[in-house]
Amino acid sequence: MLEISNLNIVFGSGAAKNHALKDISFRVEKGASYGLVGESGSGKSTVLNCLSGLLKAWTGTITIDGQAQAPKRNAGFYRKVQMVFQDPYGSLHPRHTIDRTLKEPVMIHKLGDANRRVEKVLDEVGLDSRFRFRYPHQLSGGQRQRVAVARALIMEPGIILLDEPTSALDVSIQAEVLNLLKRVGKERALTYILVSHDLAVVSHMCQNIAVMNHGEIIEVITKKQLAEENLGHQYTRQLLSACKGFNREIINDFQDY
Amino acid sequence: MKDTTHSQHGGVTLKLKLLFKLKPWLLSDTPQSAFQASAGRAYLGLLDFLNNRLAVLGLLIILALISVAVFAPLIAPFDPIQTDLSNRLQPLSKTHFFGTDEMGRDIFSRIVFGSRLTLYVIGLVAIIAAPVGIMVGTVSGYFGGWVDTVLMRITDIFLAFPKLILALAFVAALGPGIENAVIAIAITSWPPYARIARAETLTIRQSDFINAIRLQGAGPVRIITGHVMPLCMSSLIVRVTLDMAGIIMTAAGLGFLGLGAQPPSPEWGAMTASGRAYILDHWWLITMPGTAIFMVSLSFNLLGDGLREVLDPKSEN
Amino acid sequence: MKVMLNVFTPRSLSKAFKQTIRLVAIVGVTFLGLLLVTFLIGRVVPIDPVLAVVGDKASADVYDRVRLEMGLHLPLWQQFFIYLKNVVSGDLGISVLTARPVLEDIIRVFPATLELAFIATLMGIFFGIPLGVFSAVHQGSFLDQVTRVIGLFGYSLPIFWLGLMGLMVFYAKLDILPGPGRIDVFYEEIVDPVTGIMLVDSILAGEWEIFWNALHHIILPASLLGYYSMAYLSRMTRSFMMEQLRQEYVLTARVKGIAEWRVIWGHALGNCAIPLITVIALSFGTLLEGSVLTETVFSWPGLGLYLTRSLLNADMNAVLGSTLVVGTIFLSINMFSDFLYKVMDPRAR
Amino acid sequence: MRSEPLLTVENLSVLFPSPKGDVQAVKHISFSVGQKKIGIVGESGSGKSVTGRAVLKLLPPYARVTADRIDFKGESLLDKSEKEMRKIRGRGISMVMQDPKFSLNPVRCVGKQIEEAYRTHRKVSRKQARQKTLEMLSAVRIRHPERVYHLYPHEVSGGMGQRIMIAMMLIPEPSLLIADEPTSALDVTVQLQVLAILDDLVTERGMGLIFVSHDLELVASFCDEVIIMYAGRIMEICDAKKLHESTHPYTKGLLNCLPRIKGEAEYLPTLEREDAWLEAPLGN
Repeated sequence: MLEISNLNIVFGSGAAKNHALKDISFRVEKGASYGLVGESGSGKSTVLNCLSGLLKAWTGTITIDGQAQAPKRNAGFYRKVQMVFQDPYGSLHPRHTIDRTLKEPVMIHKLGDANRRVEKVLDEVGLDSRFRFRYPHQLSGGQRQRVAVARALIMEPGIILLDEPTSALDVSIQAEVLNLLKRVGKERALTYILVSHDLAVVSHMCQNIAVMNHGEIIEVITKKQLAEENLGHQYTRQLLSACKGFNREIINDFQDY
Repeated sequence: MKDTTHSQHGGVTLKLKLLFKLKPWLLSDTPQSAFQASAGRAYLGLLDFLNNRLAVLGLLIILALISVAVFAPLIAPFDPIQTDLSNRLQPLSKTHFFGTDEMGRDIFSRIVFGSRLTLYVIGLVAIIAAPVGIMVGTVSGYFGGWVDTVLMRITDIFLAFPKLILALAFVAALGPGIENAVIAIAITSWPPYARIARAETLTIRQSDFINAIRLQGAGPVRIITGHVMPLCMSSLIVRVTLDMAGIIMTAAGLGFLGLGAQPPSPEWGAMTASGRAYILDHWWLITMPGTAIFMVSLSFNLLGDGLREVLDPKSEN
Repeated sequence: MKVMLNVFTPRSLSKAFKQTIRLVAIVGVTFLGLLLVTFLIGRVVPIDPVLAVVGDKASADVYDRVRLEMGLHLPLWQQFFIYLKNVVSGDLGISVLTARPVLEDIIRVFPATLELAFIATLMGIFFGIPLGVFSAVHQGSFLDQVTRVIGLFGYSLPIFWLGLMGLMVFYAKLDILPGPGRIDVFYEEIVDPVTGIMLVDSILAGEWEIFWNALHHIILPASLLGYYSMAYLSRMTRSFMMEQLRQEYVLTARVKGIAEWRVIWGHALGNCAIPLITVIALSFGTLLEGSVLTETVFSWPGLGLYLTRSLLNADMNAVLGSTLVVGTIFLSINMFSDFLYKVMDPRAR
Repeated sequence: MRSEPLLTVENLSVLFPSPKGDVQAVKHISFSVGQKKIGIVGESGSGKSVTGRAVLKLLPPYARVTADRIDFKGESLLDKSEKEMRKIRGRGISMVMQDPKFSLNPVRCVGKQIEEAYRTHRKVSRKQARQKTLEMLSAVRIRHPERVYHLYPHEVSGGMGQRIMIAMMLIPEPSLLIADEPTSALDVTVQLQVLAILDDLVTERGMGLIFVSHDLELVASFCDEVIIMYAGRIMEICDAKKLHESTHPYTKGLLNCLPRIKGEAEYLPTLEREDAWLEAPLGN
């Protein structure tokens, strides 16, 4: 179980002050998938960075499995929470083989049995052992993202943070990666927090969806509400109609929120 | 598909087949071990490098320089220090390939022995300056904040002096001599390395693979040495190689000004200086040691350019 | 839609003000560091500074008195403070060699160095930048190969040696250029030093004969330094241009249908101008360094020659004074190029 | 009413030689564009962007371009010299690229950049060009053209930057615009607003538009006709409205693997690639 309440973060000071997150609160049950959706600058990725401990200057409370988390995390935290990043080209060290990338967390946490763990996790994400000693540049975008998922899984965490995990991929590859995430999520009863700009991806993956704009959660909706277009906030409706493709008539009514 | 069955062969057959199997083994798309992966990578780098003929030429000259230095007593026909005034200022001949100097010493032998001094200087400077530079730069770039401010201020202070002039001031204080020249050059050489390493670290630090390893609980020491430094290495190796030329010329310049190696040691810069009085009639006195300096600097520049193309493809085509 | 329209609002003004303060602070700290370095070098000198003043034969009384006068009994930080005060008030000490204040000496010799470095930089800009642009545009062409060779030689030839070879060929063998020195002996001290720059002073005095003589003298050392500047600038220009020509705005410019020379010399080089300023500044600084060796070879009475003469005579006040002056000039050049950068690059404003 | 084609491309191939084996980016494709909106859709590496650049003859010099025919308004572009091509570029065919952050010159104010496009093709005074630039900025619905004129690219948002690009590319009044992923770097709502502007201007001026994109749904809703590319080949050319009825396995596969807001399935169907697609001649 994961709970965030009154999460705030402010970047800069004086005239350049930017209140990037305003009183963000939500709660995710174990094994559930929670979506954060919004346009650029809405603060959706910032929430993940606070959660993961990459950003430290936040205020509020973050509770994971009943334990309140300080800005600086302990080693145990990293075994519970892992993250998959947006750009598969930037999230793997270019000079390390896949084997080394996957073994490193095992070494850091002295989990032992590194070879077996690497083989198992590669198999789980659908990469056979041919890939094990390749460098990232010898892999396609989809394969890299599979490695990134494997790296998150090897720590056997309960929670995985997904930061736009498919937005850099072609749609056919996106489907494969989403399927993979769904499958391992089910098998391992993982809790996902998925950040995306794409309403369709979020609704495919998550039961509950928080719509964000300018650092605030303006509405929390369920997958069902979205499918039925039973939406409370005007902004969400606009976002939904924009996702449906080009329709010249409705665009003039678009507003800035 | 590349052949990956090499591991099935054992014993003697392996040895026999190794020659034929080595290339596909190195170029395998599906390496079976970390060693094979890095060997394959090194092999491809080597192929790239060998394609660059000028760089190979540079490397060959440097290798020749090293063997000349190692086997100097066997190569040099005369003693480089012993003077022979009856034989002074002899032009080029079969006995004295490069002629003799104003003290009757064989210039060829002096240049051969001088290669030892040159290697001594660049070797020591590289060993001292490069590690200091990369340490300061990566630490400064990775931690940022006040650590960065303090380290970069210090770096900037040393960068604010032109290299030769600061080296001159140091030598003036420490006294002339080749050891002091090495110290002076090393002190003035590390700041650019620190700058480069810092700039690289700043970009690397932003990348998701560093975020990823941080999220796996890695500490700063592991991240800097295992993840940041390897990525700074290539541009640093290129820079240090190219700098070798500059170091050789600074050392020779100090020698030329009488502040480096002291007579009668056969340092090329000092040899040029002593030949200066004879340029009107005895051209070989300055031409030979100068050509030696030029050849060695040029070879480091060629090698550096070649390495840049292999290691650092983004920086200059 | 939110648009940033606050180019000249008070907010950006206060930002500019803060940046200026920051720059001044950085320069101040670096300058203090420079002083500390020269000060510390001065303290580790094995030469006894008191003996250098009083001579070996002075009595113990005199020795102690001078030692007190020089403040050498004080703790190191107080000595540094005194040094700082002296430097700021323009007192760099007395040169043992010339028995004059070091600052006075430096002011006298510096124009000669400046004259050389200035002409050399102009030559470097004039030849190096077009050469770099051409070879970036026509990669692998004959001219590109020439640029490469020029660059390689410039990075590999010891400047003092090339100077000597130049003297040997053009003075000793061919006899088409005069030998070392700034001017022939019999022309010396005819023209009053107004600017200290011989080429300008001779014109001011209307002495054309002297002007031609000085011009002949400066050709070799200036083209020598100019060659190094050109080698450096052409290589840097080439790599900057290649970087810019890969950018997408260059494609945009071509899509618009504008002439290729405008794309290259207007758009691409326009974007190189900013980093090039820094590089030109740096090359000017490097020329000050190169002048030490060049001036020694050509007996050119500038700061470099002054520095080496003082060095060989263990005249530490003069050595440290010149080092400090060169460091300060170097620092000011860098500061100036930073400032130009901020003015020219709209992104840095 | 069927309009005369503006651009006709027949049997276009583009090859990038490389030491590790040549890359055939575009293979024998043919299509024509009239005064309407044509979408070229494909995944990364399908050759869709290369096609646009090949038409403008703006590929790097080492690229090997061959074609039986590239005709623009009845003139063959294949025979044109670089100098003649410059008259076509901007004035005849223009192109908007993906990200205004990179495609605008960072050290010139945007007004001057637009003006330059106009003055290259029209002999007008500075004052007239400026007037025209301001009009064009208004035409792309920028509210304060006078102020925006003096802004630098880093001072404008992505959506505004892309409108500036459109203004710059349309000011010489070309007959054909190639838009290469013009809205992929933008948020969805801004994306549609920019497309609306593009749509209005293209229709108003009776221009042709080649809209290159990876977004199948967007192209289907925005364009009149869709060209689907895969691995340098055209899989099919069809009417945009009938895209969802397509029978081509690749098109169907692409449409199926998109997640849907109303979708119920636990797992998404994945695309099975067939080698036959790489060989088969164009079916229509």
